[in-house]
Amino acid sequence: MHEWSIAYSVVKTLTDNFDKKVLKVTLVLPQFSFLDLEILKEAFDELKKENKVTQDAELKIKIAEPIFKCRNCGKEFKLSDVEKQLNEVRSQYGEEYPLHLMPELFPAFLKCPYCGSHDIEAKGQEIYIESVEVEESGAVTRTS
Amino acid sequence: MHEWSIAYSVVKTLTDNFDKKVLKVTLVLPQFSFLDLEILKEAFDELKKENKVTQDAELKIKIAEPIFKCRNCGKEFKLSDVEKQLNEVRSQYGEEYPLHLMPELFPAFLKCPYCGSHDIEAKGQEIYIESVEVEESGAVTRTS
Amino acid sequence: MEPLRELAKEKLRGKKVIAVMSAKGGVGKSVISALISLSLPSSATLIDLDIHTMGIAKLFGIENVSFEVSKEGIEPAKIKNVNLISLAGVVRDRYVILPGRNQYNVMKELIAYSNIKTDYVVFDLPPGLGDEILVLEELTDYKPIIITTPSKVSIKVVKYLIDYLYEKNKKPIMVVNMSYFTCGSEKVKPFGSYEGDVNLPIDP
Amino acid sequence: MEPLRELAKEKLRGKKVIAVMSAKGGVGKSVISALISLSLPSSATLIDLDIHTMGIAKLFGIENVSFEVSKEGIEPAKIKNVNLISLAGVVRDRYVILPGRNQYNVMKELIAYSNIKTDYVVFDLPPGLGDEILVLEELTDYKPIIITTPSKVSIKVVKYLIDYLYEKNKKPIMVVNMSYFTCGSEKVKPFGSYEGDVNLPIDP
Ligand SMILES: Nc1ncnc2c1ncn2[C@@H]1O[C@H](COP(=O)(O)OP(=O)(O)O)[C@@H](O)[C@H]1O
Ligand SMILES: Nc1ncnc2c1ncn2[C@@H]1O[C@H](COP(=O)(O)OP(=O)(O)O)[C@@H](O)[C@H]1O
Ligand SMILES: [Mg+2]
Ligand SMILES: [Mg+2]
Ligand SMILES: [Mg+2]
Ligand SMILES: [Mg+2]
Ligand code: NI
Ligand code: NI
Ligand SMILES: [Zn+2]
Ligand SMILES: [Zn+2]
Repeated sequence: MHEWSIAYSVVKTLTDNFDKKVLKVTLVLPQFSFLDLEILKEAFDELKKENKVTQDAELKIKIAEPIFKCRNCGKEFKLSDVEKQLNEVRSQYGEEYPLHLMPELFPAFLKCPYCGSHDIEAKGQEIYIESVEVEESGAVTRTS
Repeated sequence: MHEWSIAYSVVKTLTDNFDKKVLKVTLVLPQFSFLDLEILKEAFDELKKENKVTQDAELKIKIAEPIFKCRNCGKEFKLSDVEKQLNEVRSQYGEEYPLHLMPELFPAFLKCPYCGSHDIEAKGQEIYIESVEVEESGAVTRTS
Repeated sequence: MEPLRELAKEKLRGKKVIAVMSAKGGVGKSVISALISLSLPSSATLIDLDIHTMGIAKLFGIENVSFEVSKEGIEPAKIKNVNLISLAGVVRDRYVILPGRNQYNVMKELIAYSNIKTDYVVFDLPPGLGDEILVLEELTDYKPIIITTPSKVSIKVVKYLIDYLYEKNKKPIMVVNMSYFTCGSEKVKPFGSYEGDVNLPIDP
Repeated sequence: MEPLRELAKEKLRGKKVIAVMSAKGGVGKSVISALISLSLPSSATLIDLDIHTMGIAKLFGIENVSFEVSKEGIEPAKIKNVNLISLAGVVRDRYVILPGRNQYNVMKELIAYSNIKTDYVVFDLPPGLGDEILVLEELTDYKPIIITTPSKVSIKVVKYLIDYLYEKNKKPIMVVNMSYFTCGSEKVKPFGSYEGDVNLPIDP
């Protein structure tokens, strides 16, 4: 459900930062939050109508695969290496489980598969806008 | 003076991790700690004598220039942009000043020159061994 | 561009934001933030930023209750005039060990995804001088209330926080908690003597 | 390879390491670490990992003293049998505001660069469940002493720490501080009742 909040945050960020019509926005999402992309797109298409800047914007979504690194033993691992742990958390908490809502909590719920440490990092697991295409005489791409 | 501790840590890391003779070790140091490279080299050349692995090792030093980024205003800046602040800290504390001894304290002592925030990052300002060359039939380079 | 940061700012825009803080632990920040929230003239959202102890949820006895999530975000628990937001509503009653590098973002996520409808927003901060202060100062213009006890160590530690806020041109209200307890007809001061804007007894 | 991490490990190798901890603040961790260190049978190095409050240096009244740095690192301040290491010996009496992402490395640097000569090493930890615990567990095998007060919130918070340590196969010693004070001939318990391995009065 908080997909609506994310959609709102994108619309808001676009209207605050652009005057010209946005044609396309590329949003990067963390993989292990398992956001519902249909709800997210539906929410975006609903919320974008309310102003000129976003009304014709197309939402493009990229899912960033995490590469985990353990600070204790130094080993790297992938989401598939902690899938069982993740599924346990999901079955324990249900749909709005902690890492869905707040992916940055991952070290509290996941452990290094090699040494059991919670001191793990994951690169690139923040929600961010990768690029925005606005209407100009010709179409111009802005990246931020 | 703690340059001796750093030299010791390099010798210790090499003897713990290698059996073969080390010919060359490349150490990366943070710029704003202003380590005394002469003392560091002198200490290394003294301490390396105590074992076979390191006795013929040459110490190569690289100074990593920081690129600061402010999390509040998003702007990037360089060491020269905070030179005045840095000099004030140095003159207040003298030779073994806090950022010399513990460079990771930089956000406590330096502020973003644009917005004044202490919430600043600096990439690549950790001490690490970039590469080690050991004696083999032919010389082999190991990077870690 | 960071849409979550924009969202968190938006949630606090135009609100009366109070931050109950003290670099020292155990001085009564959580108890006093709860009392302040309960005694405000209208509804208040009380946000527990102490993500390790989640003390506010424990004070209100809801440490094992999952909060609802609606289109507008995490729905606060309602106790009288207080709308309570805590990480406990997300993780329930379990330990949250967290490397320092994740703390800022967890606090930001908690604020961004909460449904904040009230005029007043009260933040209960953890001890220390870390991300909890930085995140608040980056998202909003808050009014600091500093809690201390009369103990020497606490007063000296709180001085650091005052110095820091002074640099940021913020003038805090000082509350001295656990000033005294009443033993027969005497006021006993086990932690020493210190005068603040407000002095509270032990066991209020 | 991280030579500083190796150095920090080396400094603690073969030592008897005690960690005085409690996810809750203000329960007496610093006071009790000082008392434990003073009462050990031989010299002890007491390392203050609470980098924001630097409470140990304040308890010993040396919060404004710069430590010497020798070839062997930061030289501890000596008080009776205690060799004291604190960030205060580096930064003196000033605030240390620090983003979460820097905290681990500051603690690591403090340990790595200290001259630790004694058999016993006692760590005074800050409140929370963060890098202070992770850094210690990565550098050494420590014996945990957990401090709580009898208050409900404190006991519940400390339960998180116990659960976490249990996962790591560590069995802590429990100390209940500020259990009671003596008002005339009565034992008054302002914070409630709870039995630990050791129970200490208010104002020991
Ligand atoms: N005035 C007071 N009299 C007695 N006990 C108090 C008082 N204020 C706080 N306490 C108790 O002290 C402990 C610490 O309070 P808390 O609000 O959790 O502090 P903090 O949030 O600053 O860590 C709690 O057990 C609380 O019930
Ligand atoms: N048994 C006790 N009786 C009275 N005061 C105490 C007792 N233990 C600790 N204190 C006081 O309580 C406050 C918090 O103690 P401190 O050791 O700083 O806690 P922590 O390190 O857990 O934050 C200090 O002012 C200290 O002097
Ligand atoms: Mg609290
Ligand atoms: Mg903190
Ligand atoms: Mg303490
Ligand atoms: Mg912490
Ligand atoms: Ni959701
Ligand atoms: Ni030095
Ligand atoms: Zn590992
Ligand atoms: Zn800035």
